[in-house]
Amino acid sequence: MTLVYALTIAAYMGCGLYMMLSRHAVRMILGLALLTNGAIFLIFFAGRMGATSPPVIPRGIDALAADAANALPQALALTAIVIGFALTAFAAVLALQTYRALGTLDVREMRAAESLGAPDAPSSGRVKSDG
Amino acid sequence: MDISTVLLLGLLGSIALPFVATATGRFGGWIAALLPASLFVYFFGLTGQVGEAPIVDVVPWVPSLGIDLTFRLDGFSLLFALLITGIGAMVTLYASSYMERKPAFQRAQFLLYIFLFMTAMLATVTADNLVALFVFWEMTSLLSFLLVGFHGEDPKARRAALQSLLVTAGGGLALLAGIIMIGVEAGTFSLAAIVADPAPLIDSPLFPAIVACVFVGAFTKSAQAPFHFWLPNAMKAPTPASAYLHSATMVKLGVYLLARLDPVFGQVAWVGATMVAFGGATMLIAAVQAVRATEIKAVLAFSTVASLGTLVMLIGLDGPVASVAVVGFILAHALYKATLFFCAGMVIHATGTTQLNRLGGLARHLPVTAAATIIACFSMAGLPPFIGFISKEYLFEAKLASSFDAIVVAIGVLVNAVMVAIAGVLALRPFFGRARRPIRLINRETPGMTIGPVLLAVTGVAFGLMPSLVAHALIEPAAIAIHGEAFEVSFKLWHGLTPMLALSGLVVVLGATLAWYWDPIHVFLRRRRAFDELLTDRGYDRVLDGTLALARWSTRVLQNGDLRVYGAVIAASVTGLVAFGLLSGAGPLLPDVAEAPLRPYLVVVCALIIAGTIVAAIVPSLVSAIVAVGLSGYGLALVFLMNGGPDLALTQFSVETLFVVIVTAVLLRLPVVARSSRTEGERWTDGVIAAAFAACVFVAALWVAGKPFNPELTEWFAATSVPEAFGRNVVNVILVDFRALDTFGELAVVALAALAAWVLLRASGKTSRSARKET
Amino acid sequence: MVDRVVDFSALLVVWPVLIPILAAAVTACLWAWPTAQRAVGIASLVLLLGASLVLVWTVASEGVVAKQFGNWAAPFGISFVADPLSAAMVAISGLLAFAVGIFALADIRPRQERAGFHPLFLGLIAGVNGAFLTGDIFNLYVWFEVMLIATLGLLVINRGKAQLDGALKYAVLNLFGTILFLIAVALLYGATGTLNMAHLARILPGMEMSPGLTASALLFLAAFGIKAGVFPLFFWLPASYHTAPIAIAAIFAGLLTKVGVYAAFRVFTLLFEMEGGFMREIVAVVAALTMITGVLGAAIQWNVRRILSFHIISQIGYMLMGLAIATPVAIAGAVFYIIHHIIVKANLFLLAGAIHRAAGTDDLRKAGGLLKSHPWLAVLFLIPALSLAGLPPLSGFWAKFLVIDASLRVEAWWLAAVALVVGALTLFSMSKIWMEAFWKKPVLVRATPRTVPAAFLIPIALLGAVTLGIGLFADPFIEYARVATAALVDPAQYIAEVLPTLQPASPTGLAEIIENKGAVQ
Amino acid sequence: MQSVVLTAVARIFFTIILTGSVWILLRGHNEPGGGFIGGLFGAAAFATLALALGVETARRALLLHPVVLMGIGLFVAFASGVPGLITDASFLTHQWGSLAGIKLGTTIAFDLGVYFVVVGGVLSFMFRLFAEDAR
Repeated sequence: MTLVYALTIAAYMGCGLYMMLSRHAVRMILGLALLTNGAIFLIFFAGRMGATSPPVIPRGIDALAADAANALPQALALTAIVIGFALTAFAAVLALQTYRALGTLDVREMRAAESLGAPDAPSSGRVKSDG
Repeated sequence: MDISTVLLLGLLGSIALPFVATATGRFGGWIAALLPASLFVYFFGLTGQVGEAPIVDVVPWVPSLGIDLTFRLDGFSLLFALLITGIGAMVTLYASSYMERKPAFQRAQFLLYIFLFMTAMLATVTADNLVALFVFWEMTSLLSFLLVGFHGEDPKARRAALQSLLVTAGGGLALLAGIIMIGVEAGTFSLAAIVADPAPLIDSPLFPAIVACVFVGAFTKSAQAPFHFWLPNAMKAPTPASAYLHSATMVKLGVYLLARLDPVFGQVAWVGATMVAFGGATMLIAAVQAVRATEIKAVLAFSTVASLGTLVMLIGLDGPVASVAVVGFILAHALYKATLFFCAGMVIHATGTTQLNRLGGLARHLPVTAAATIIACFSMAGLPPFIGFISKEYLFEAKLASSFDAIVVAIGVLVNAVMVAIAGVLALRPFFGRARRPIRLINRETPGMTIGPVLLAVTGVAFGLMPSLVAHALIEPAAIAIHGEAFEVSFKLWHGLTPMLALSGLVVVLGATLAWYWDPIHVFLRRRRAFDELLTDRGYDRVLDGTLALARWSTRVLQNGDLRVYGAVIAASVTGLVAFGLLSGAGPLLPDVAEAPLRPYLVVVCALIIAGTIVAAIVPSLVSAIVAVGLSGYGLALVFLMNGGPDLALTQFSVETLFVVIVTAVLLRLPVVARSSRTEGERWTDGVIAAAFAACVFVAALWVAGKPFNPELTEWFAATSVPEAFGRNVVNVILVDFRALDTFGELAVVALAALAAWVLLRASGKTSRSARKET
Repeated sequence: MVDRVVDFSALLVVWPVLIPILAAAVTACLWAWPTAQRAVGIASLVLLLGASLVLVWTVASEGVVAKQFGNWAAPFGISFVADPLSAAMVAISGLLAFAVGIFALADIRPRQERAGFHPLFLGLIAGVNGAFLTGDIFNLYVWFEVMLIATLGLLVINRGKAQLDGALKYAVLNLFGTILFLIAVALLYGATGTLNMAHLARILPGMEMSPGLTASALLFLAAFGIKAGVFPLFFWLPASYHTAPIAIAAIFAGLLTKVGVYAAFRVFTLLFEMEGGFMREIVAVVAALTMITGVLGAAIQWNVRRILSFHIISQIGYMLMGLAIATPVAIAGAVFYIIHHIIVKANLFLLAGAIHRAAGTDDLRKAGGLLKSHPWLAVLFLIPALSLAGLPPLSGFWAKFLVIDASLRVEAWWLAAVALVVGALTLFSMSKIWMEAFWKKPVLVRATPRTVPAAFLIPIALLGAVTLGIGLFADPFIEYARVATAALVDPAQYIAEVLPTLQPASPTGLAEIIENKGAVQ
Repeated sequence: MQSVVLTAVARIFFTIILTGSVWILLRGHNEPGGGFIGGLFGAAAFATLALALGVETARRALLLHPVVLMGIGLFVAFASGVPGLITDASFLTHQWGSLAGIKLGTTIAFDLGVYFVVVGGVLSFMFRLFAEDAR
């Protein structure tokens, strides 16, 4: 099963990165969402998979059964899911506003920031003088 | 008073006095001149004491790096200190008249720079610790920058200022490297200690590097070839500043440092030879350029460069006479060159003309200036009975006495002949020559502007006639200080009939001839454009332009504005790094994974996830891509659910839903058609990067899973959850108790993200007022 | 549970995070009252500055302070640790937040306040301080994300075209960076089973560097590299920093990249070693290229803020030099460099704001004449500008002196040469700003010269005074950097404060643990 | 357009989902659930209301501005850690006591903070996006 999980993680990573490298803002964000999912899966995977019973202690017992799933990676993954969601959702909204402001979703056409004070033709502030 | 206290007082005075002085009106200049004058008196009072032993004043500064503010006043430092403060006083007086009509703010600013420079300069020549010396050294470079660009509205002034800063401060950085290496090798930064025990430096394998770095620092500061070009350009500074910084004091700092280190460097033959070579080259270049120059200040500047070259050459020569020659020449040069600059400034101030060939007949209008100029020119030409004559005699004696060939003497004769010619032209032409056009006088001589040149010129005569005034008090301690050991110094006017006298005679004859044929030679050389290519700052321009072209190129390539390229470069670099790390390790690429039995449902779910991601990546429609992403997310929730993570599954499921809802809501407001944004080639590139990245994560994940797990934390949480944290859902207990801070941070992320989105999606300011009110 | 010793002094370490985050919550509650938000913000910044200074003083006099959240013993709960380095970082960020907070009084307009400036700004400070203080690698990830989202929110606060454009680039590339971070954490957790950095420091030396751990280390390096803006991962920085309002850009410029550098120093001294393999060579080459590309990028720009943005990159290279050389001298130099640079770079951004206010433009081609109209601004500009270029006796000189000294001592000639040449080019950029904005005749002629408000000048002067102070009285700062380095190089005290009960693990420690308890697979 | 039936149905759904969300919140410490998932359900309740009856109605039902709700949530979570500061000198050390035989702790306050922040956060996105539709 380990190989299958690892392959799934790899698929998340590869496809996510491939999408992130697109020039379309929404695709980029979808790619980031996939990458986040892959990373979350990796956390879960790193805590070792295999157990099937949830880490909930039944009443009357004080400690978790030995065959219960590892709780810590679940807590970490849960935190990461929420954080990842918050950021990707914001990024989606950001893409929307960017489209409204710049009229495009193609990052090649987004030049508003980097054209500020951009260098121009030869300009060392030099004055030609002889002697 | 300690030297450090005096310097501190000097600093405070430098900051306060300019503003006081400019506020007091007419006599401001005289008040301001009190500062350098009183410093001069202070140092003058130490003359006798220094003749016996150096005065040392130790102030701790950065002991952890072995850096202190030790001030050590020996004969050589004292000579400089007297020149700095003495000429400083003249400059102050002179500048106050020179800039009389300028606004008070500008006058105060100028005096501030001059005083700060003076203080920094004093500190430089008295500092014993090389790092401290460097600190003040760079300050002088900076103040030179501010003074050269004093008329910063003029683009040429800005260019000259930048050039002087880049060359001198940039060279200073090389010097810093040299100093650090000296510190590493010698174990100390103290000049006195290094000179006392030069063995560790000379034997060090780093010695050539140290010499090279110090040379770059000294040569840039003292305008030696190939860095000589900045000094003539620096003449954009107001004339008082030129007189002070760019002839009498600052540019001699390189010479000062070389002389200071001569007891170390002098022990290795090639070091001296290098100095002679560079000094000689500088002398020749400067001589040619001086004849080619048209502006009066440029002529002076080139003659200064030639003098600096002479000094460097003298330091490179061996023997004690060279030390005397260095000291004598520094003194003589400072006296006559400052005078000449003052007079040149007077001429420019009076006529508004800077071109030498337009001037003439000024002796009537500026009699005092003319007299001072003539005296200074005699000294410069090396005619008796002026101090210049004595120093030149020593100069030739040093050259003859040294182990170098006749070529050194030949260069000396030639360059000195040019100096004689320049002296002749400068003394005669503006004052007694015939002006091409009538000259209108804008300003007249004022006491403030004439007292300086007259005093300096008279001093030169006095020292020439009575060398005993300075021979024992000043010259001898200074020469001994740089020679490293005591010797008998005879500094007198008449040496008898010696070879040096014959050479002096030859020089005068040659110089007179040159002066006679000045115009034709000047025009001839001026027309040779090749000199412009070789001897001016074209090289500097090329380096600067080349650097900027490189900068434009590299920035255009790297910071090209295309986010895909940014992402691709970053992803490729990261992937390459990780792949290199994984491949360079010994052992197999993939671990042996203890395979758990396959669970059919999960295999199907995983296959669905993989399919979903691939579809998302390749499908052209954005809507389909969102659906595919969402489905793969649900698949992940199922994987969690079937592996004992109900909380996680629930969260993943609801978050994925929410994400899809939000992205869909966003997409409803966007054009649905998304044409392909990548070329075929780019897609292949991205595919390869993505696949490589995925492979790296795959391999790393398998390696992690293939090793035994450390269950310490997990077991502790399982055992502690109920007894100590009173919760049965261990995941929730971890979230709200054991690792509550993570959740707390997560809350902050959610809150800030939502807040930012709330603000980002507010109605645009252009719509109705009600929309703005609704925040 | 371990006995609960009531030790309030250890709480010092949590205040630098709790104060701003509480203030962020309160300012969010006061959503409709920007004035009240402003009061809360300034009050909290004053408190924060005080708390940070007390912390650094305590650490300097008593050594490492550590605190477990919820009193759950390490490595199970989350630790906050202030060693000399993190305490210094917190103190500097406290100072900077205070100065920028004052500056913001005049720079941030009511419209931006209503757009959530205060909660976002305070959240950012909380994230930065959390990243400095946390002793838990996953918690570090959380604080990185707090920083990231607060940064994004602040970037788009005006919703200008350039800002949205810059923010999108920033968001995509930095999100990728934090995902890399998350992957690295996951791999590290899978290999070691723990997240506490002190615990990791004890476990990792006994483990062989399996490919999983190697990948984790390299991914950390990459993630922090993106955050720090090193070559060739820096693209997001010049694309975005110059677009934000000045107060915001100043805090970004001062703190954000340095968090990446700090994290790299923390992880690569405490967890992984720079020795062995190719790590040092790679970092050295990256450092050199970072210095060069950054300074070249700056050389041709005309927008003051963009020039300064590129200089952030080039200065990061100097700090990386310390990590590449990795001798104690070098690390001390880098630590000093970080402290110096935070103050100077933020101050330069504030000055860019003042220049903008005075000259009416950010474009150097249009500015001019400020020396005559604003002489004090000129003096205040020269201090950080020359310090950045490394001119003595300002703080930057000592910073450069230390790293160049370190590189010459290990005979890394080329690295020292690059550092020196880049210093000269930095001087070029700074003198360019000076010449164009202060010397040149003004291009845009105004009827009345614009005044720069006192709220601009006070923080600028404050930070300038600190720069000057560090320069003139460098010794205690260098000593402190050495103490901090000693604690980084030998983290015994760090580990002991976090894990007082656990004995140092034997080299086979983990293997024994695993053997005794058996794997849960 | 809004029929009485739709209004009534929407309000019923709203009440049910909201109550359910509180239940999920409260059981979280011992069973699957908790503040986060509860918060998502709570947000869904208001989202239902907003979809059916408009954003204005939903915002009125929420009583507070969503950002203020998040601020309060963050504040409540913070406040849940404060008793620990006083007694045990450590932030987020949860305190426990018994009330009428049921063990209660400050963890519930912390989870409540999570709940508020999630509701406020999700609704910030939702209200804005829905309100744009209305315009």
